[in-house]
Amino acid sequence: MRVSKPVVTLDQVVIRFAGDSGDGMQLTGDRFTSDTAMLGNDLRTLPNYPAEIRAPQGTVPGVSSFQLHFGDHHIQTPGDAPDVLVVMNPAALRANMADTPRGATIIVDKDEFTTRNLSKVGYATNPIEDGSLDSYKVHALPLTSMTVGALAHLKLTRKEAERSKNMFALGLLSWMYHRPTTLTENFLTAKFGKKPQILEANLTAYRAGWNYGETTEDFAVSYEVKPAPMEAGVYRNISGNVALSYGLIAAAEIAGVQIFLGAYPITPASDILHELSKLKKFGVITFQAEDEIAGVGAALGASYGGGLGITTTSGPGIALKSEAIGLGVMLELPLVIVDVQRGGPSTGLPTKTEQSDLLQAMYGRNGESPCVVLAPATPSDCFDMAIEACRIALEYRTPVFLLSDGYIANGSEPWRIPSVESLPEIKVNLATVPNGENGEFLPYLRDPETLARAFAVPGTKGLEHRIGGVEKADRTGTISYDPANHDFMVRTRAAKVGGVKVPDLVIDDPSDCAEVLLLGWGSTYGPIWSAVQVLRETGHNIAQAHLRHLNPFPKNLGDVLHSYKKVILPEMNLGQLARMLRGEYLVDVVAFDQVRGMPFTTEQIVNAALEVLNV
Amino acid sequence: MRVSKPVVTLDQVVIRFAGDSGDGMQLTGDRFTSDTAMLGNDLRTLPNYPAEIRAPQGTVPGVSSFQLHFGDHHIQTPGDAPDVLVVMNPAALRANMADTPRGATIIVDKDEFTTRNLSKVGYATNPIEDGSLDSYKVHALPLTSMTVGALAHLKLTRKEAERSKNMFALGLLSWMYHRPTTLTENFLTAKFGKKPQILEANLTAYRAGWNYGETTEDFAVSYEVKPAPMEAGVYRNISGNVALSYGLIAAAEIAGVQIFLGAYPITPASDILHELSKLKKFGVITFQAEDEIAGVGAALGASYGGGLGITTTSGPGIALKSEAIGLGVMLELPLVIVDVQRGGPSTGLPTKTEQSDLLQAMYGRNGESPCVVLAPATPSDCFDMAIEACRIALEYRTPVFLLSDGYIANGSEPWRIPSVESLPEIKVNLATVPNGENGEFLPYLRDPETLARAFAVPGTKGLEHRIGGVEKADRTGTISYDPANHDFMVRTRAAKVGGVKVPDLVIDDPSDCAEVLLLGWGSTYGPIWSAVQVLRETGHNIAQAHLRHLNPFPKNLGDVLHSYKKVILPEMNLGQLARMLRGEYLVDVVAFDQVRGMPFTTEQIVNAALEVLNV
Amino acid sequence: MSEVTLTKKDFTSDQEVRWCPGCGDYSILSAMQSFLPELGLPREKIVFISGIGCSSRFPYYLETYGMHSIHGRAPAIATGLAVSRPDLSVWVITGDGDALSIGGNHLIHALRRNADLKILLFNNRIYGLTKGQYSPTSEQGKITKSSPYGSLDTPFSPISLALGAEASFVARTVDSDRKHLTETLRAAAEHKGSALIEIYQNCPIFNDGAFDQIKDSDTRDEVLLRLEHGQPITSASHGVISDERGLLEVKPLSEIDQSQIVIHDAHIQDPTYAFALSRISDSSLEHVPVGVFRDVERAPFSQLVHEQIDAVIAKEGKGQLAALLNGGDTWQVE
Amino acid sequence: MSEVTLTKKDFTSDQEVRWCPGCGDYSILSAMQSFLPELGLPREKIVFISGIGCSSRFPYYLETYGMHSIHGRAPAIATGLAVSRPDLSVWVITGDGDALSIGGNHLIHALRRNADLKILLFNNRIYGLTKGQYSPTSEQGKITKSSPYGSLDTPFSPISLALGAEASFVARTVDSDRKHLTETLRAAAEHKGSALIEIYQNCPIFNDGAFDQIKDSDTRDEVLLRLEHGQPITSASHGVISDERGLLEVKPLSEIDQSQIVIHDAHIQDPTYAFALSRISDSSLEHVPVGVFRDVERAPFSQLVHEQIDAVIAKEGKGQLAALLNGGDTWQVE
Ligand SMILES: Cc1ncc(C[n+]2csc(CCOP(=O)(O)OP(=O)(O)O)c2C)c(N)n1
Ligand SMILES: Cc1ncc(C[n+]2csc(CCOP(=O)(O)OP(=O)(O)O)c2C)c(N)n1
Ligand code: SF4
Ligand code: SF4
Ligand SMILES: [Mg+2]
Ligand SMILES: [Mg+2]
Repeated sequence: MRVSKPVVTLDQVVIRFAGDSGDGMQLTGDRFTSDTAMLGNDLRTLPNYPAEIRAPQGTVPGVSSFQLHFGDHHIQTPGDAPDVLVVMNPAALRANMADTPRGATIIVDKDEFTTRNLSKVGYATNPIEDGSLDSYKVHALPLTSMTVGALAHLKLTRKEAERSKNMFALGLLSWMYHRPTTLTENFLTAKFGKKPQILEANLTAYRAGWNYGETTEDFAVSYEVKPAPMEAGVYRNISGNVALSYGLIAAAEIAGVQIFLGAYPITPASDILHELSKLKKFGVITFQAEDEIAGVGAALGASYGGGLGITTTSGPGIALKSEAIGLGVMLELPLVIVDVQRGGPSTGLPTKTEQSDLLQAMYGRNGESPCVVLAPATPSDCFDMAIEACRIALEYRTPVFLLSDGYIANGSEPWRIPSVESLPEIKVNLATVPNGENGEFLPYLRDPETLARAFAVPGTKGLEHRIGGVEKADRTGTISYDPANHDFMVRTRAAKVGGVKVPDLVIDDPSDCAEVLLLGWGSTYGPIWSAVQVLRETGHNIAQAHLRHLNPFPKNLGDVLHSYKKVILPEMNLGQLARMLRGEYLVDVVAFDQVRGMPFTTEQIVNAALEVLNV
Repeated sequence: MRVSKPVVTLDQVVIRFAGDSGDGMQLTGDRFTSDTAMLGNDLRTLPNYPAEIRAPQGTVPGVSSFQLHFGDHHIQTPGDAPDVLVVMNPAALRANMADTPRGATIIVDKDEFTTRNLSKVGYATNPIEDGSLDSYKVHALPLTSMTVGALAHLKLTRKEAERSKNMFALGLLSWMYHRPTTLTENFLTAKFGKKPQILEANLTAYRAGWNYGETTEDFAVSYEVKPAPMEAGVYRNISGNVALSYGLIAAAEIAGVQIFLGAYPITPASDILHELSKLKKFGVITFQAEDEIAGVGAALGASYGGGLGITTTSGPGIALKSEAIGLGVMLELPLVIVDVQRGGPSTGLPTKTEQSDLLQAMYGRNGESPCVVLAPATPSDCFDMAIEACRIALEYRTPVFLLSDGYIANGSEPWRIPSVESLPEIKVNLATVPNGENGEFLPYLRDPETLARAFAVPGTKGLEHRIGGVEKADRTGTISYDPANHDFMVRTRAAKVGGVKVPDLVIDDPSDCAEVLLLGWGSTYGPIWSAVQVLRETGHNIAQAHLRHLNPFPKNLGDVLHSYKKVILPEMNLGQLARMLRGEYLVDVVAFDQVRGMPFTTEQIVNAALEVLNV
Repeated sequence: MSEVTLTKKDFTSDQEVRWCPGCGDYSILSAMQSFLPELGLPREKIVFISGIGCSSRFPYYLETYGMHSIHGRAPAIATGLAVSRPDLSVWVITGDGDALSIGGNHLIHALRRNADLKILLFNNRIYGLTKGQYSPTSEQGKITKSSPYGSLDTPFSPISLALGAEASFVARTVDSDRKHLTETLRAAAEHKGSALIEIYQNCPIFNDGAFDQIKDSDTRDEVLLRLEHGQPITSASHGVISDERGLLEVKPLSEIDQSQIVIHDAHIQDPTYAFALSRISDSSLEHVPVGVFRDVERAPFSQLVHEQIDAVIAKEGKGQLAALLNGGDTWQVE
Repeated sequence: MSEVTLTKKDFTSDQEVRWCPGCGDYSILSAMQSFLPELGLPREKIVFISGIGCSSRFPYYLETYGMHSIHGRAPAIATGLAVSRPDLSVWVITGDGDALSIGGNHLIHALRRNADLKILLFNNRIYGLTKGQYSPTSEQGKITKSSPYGSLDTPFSPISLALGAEASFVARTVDSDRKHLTETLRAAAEHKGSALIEIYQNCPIFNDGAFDQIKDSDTRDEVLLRLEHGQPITSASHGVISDERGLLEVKPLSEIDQSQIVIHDAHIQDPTYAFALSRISDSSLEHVPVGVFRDVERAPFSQLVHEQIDAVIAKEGKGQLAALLNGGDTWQVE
């Protein structure tokens, strides 16, 4: 289908779809995103939904939304505020108005603005009619009735017909922004192929929405957003959780080991379990354990057997697993612990994002219990960092934390698909013959380079040995209560983890003379990057660096920090990395914290930086 | 009984009893300690035993020892090295020789130095005879046969008779150091009252040992150690675990609440469970839970009901409890978590001491999850700090960690028994009437002073409400996903814990011009104090300060740290408090760490300090 | 029971109920709100403690005291409360994942101790809140988000498990049968000690129709075997008989003699009979006993705890702090 | 079985055994070392995984692969190993505290899944390693360090609990009866899937004589009811009969007719019969069935896991990394 109305070219747009949890906003957003990715725009997304499966209809807590930011240039955040807000009911308007700047376009399903629905969320009068939206560009459309009308020829109840109104809205938006329709049509066909009536309803509503835009006077112009310049290659749109799952598969393939995922479902990590469950053809074993502890326990068991034990969870699960992770530290077995962080403490805000498990990952175990800690910066970086986590775990025989978070786990971006050949090597190097002077096997004899211990898996003839969680004697690994040995082993484990080779921190400073560094870790990369672009465009010199290795830190980190007048560190916690850096390097970083369950906006970071830059 | 041989007066002595796990060395040490305490000496003890209940007889890992340091002045450590070593078999000699300085007295049961026993621990020749102990004062006595001989009139098997040889040794040492005998006789009578034959055997052996010293030529002199000057009052000897248990009872009595101890047995914390189980007459409920999590869970449940929920454990148990402690943080309920630290990580060194759970207590939970953290300095200080922990938990409605460790838990010292009236006040202040403007109850309305929330317990009419682990709305406590509320609540919980009133840090510096501060926390107090005395005696100016409040820190701590040229911080970990202080105050403390499962010796700290002082 | 007379409304909190339309949890809530006045207790004496899951939202909707705790731990938390506050009526709300997966250990221990808890296990055979993974009661081969090729685990029978764990009261009922549900709540409330009620609960979103056979009016009466103390165990078409080994079998009424049909007795001390009943239904739900499987007397845990404390105090006198501190070997320094 | 012929000595490690003199663990160890050659497996194919407790030291003394893990978690860790390495023979060593207290959840789930584990539960009815607190199998009223006035908890029957958890193989034996112990190990080893063996084990230090009745030669034969498939269940003086409800009773042989005595059948699918047997003994140990209570076939967990993977690969082909990465909607940027 081709658009015939006048076309305005935009460099970027932020669209937010908002409706009831049952209105299918996540699906609508996903589809629009896929279509947008195919057009070659760069993009980032932010799904946002309540912790209830389906909170009460028509209430503010029940609102689910999906925000998409796309443009003709490099995009690294889902956008601070929507240019276009699509709202399916009064609750969605109520919940999203505060974020929506004056002048924005608001598309409303006016059918839902009944007195009852309005009063449910505390509107005394109808905001569409009472003038309170005068400073916005409002399109109040009878979305529901138009959908029902379009489906009149199908034998559906009104309720059934109404369910397709999200497709009507999607059709309309697709028209407005010239999104291709074939992909979504194919998608619907695949999804509802076995239910022809529902398929027909969805396709009809989708096309009706498109046609409505094309035909009606209500929309005078349509918009186009040119593709973003991107490195040549084949791309796909990918979310953090999927990228992370693929990274694990890739690592196992490269290393030639079998993945064993021991996991207990938990938001927002469950999708990794779901994803890997689908990939049994890779020989992956997914074990939905009876609890968090069994998940990590079974993973350790599989690692002991020579597999790659992985456990995926979120903060409360890490808390429960911490004793078993400590066993992993003592046994010196490979173990990858994926923590898709969410709002805490306790159950906290299960569907919201946060970076507040860093210190738990570092210190949340009894005794001196060092683990490697990594954090991906973006959805697609989850792929690379998952491989890195597996590599370190396997090569150093150590538990490795991978700290993703709800924001990058569910958010997505275009990803240039790497060739398999370009992926890094992983050398597992299992023991096959005795390594002792007298023909015995010494399971705690170490590689002098990496300090990794000799690792023989059951089934290896002649290397039978026993390991355990009690302190081990150097070399032999037998139980030892010797004070000097304990001191030695505690320091050796620390040295092993401290000595893991990680790349130096890279500084981005085109001016080469910035005096202020914006430092980040994990998912704050997007907003920090975007803020840095804004600051530089407005004439400020500012350097950016992003930590993906939190333990050990890159070797050059101390020097880097000390070479700037000020280091600004935004975190979605109360300053956890700041505390680590201060403790390690005695450097007075300027912590800029927020704990709102939401990623930073670009504007927040720009303002925080300006406060420092303008001193 | 009165000693008739020449008497030499000493100012202090260190005695170590060492034997097989089955030889009753802990009992022997305990008895000698009680008798010594009664004489008015100041003292400190160090029990040291293997993790096995009874490791194989006659082997080095099976050796159990008990060291006692007593004197006519203030004693704060169990002594760096024994002046007198009592060894019951070759394994005990083997295990303890390295610690024993030349010139020391060694009393040996030569009956046990058989070829078989010697070779079991790798002695090719008999060290008593081969001259290798020439630089020691060795008393090689046929302890076993003398014991058997003394009991010949009783109808015992040889094996049964041999079991009393520890009492023979105790009797001998009691003679040597003029310990009173009535106490031990009473003790034995109480213990074995129901088994007259065993009682008779023990008493006879005990008296035979005493008489042996008095009669034989082997011992030419006996020793006396004058009482230490102590503040007037009634004293008893007390171990950290008992003092801590009594502190909990005292706090409950003062506050007028019922103790509910939810615990799962674990070394070295189990004795608190045992102690409180005996005190049912105080209305204490002890609940031996199915696991660590149930222990803390049930304690939280009891606190919710208005009791004082307590859970006692060691490091691995804390790891398991961490999710539930996070719930306590969110619910803002009183909860006292006692961690009697032991060697880690993982199972580690279960019967040895360490201070390596500090960072776990601080950060071992998901999300921003602040808890109060306290640590007692000495066995008797466990009493005061237990009361302090209960006070803060009840008054601020917050989980409080109390970090004891294996050393002070099992070690003992004389304690001036406080009068009940002198104990601090605890105000629980439960809500009984609605506190909202409209007559409603607002469970998260806070006391402006302490930020403690309003707390109504079930049974309180009209204040029915629901709480939970999901983020709570300010004031009402209902579920809230609101970003601003979350940020506010995270900061409020931090402010509440950060604002707990703790006394200023007290500095001990008689010179008033010391430039170096020796800082400590927890059980290092004794060796640090002793080192400071030595340093001052040798002409050095040095200040000492000891932290008992680790979170929040005393308000004056930053100023204190910055007012010294150097701050030396000995810790039995890899520098955990050092890391916290560096992070908080950007001060470059000199960390002096050891992780040997043993307390510091005075000498180690003196040397570490001299390295700094002599720069 | 007592003079307090309250109504359903008194037990309805002001919180908006947040379950999906059609969720079985609504009917259970409504039945509970209607039943609570029967307890004859003032609202402040009643506490609901839940874990995490859709079902665990339950306490928010009741105008009593309540705690929405963490996943799986409700029985432990509630045990602490019930033991220290025997004056309260303590209810635990849990799901098949919450109770049988992560919380399995606390459940079996609460049951063996006979802690004073009424435990309502909402069994929808799925993890609802985390959006549809198989649970420990899901039938083998179930296709879910985490088992796209079918689950492999043999499911638990919550009733068998509870009986293996020395439960003194075990029952089963169905969300949609309000009368039966209410009767079962009543029986549980009257029981002293712990009572486990398995409630089959429909999750229309992730496991819709799981219990249709036992709910639909055209199949229901054939499938349900209603357990009534002293009554023969039959459905409309079938009866339960016992073979020579005491194993129970379900046979068409036409094939058996009325006199052969087992007469239900919930009070047998030996749990074997109740266990045999629990094996009649498997996950295929061909024949499903509902009602009270077992209801025997055993001293509840908090009674034992408080009797012990009282006995100690009676014997040794109430503890005196000063005496405690001054106990042991003491000496005086002047 | 296979050609490898090894002896007890081959399975004895160089580690000094560290239990108290007289501990029942010694006999179990010795029986195991003697039995292992029978498996016909090379040493490297055998793995022992334990939790924490005195008993959990066991793996150190066997010249096989082994892991002394953390408290209660051995069944979970071993499940991970067994599922990913079906070529290994995986044994779990655990105590009554380790398996039934902190590890209760992992135990019941391993059993219902039928994970390929032989689980040896050393039941000394006490926490040995932590120096004598009551355990979940201690008799009510037990005086221990943590229960100076007597414990209040109703004990578990490990056998009943396991049967309630869908266990496919459950047996009981005694540390001191080497022949019976060895037979039971053999039966467990031959069973596919999970096998739970409860071993009554004397702890001379903290619970001495707990099992004297069933060990002393003058009482033993009266107390022990030896379960042998196809044989009537009797002790020297008593026999087991079934009442009309299928509940089992122990009666003096003098009072019953030989024909009434129940013939043991370990292979009955319905676990009710085995459950009935498990109720014969309570903590008083008046009559104690020993032997294999239940031994039925059910597909072991790792078989199901690997069959599923194989089926998927057979249908979809082996996974190709490049194809995976390039799946979904892709586009080309030039
Ligand atoms: C420690 C921890 N792990 C995982 C979760 C995620 N989680 C929440 S509810 C739930 C299962 C819910 O299933 P069920 O108990 O059957 O309750 P339902 O939602 O079906 O009522 C899970 C896995 C959690 N909240 N905490
Ligand atoms: C997390 C944790 N909590 C507590 C302990 C302490 N602990 C070690 S073994 C044990 C119980 C031992 O009893 P059992 O399993 O019966 O073994 P036994 O020693 O009797 O053979 C306990 C409570 C521990 N090791 N880890
Ligand atoms: S997901 Fe299922 S169980 Fe949960 S509220 Fe919705 S319908 Fe009920
Ligand atoms: S304490 Fe008991 S179980 Fe443990 S080794 Fe000693 S005798 Fe055996
Ligand atoms: Mg469920
Ligand atoms: Mg035991």
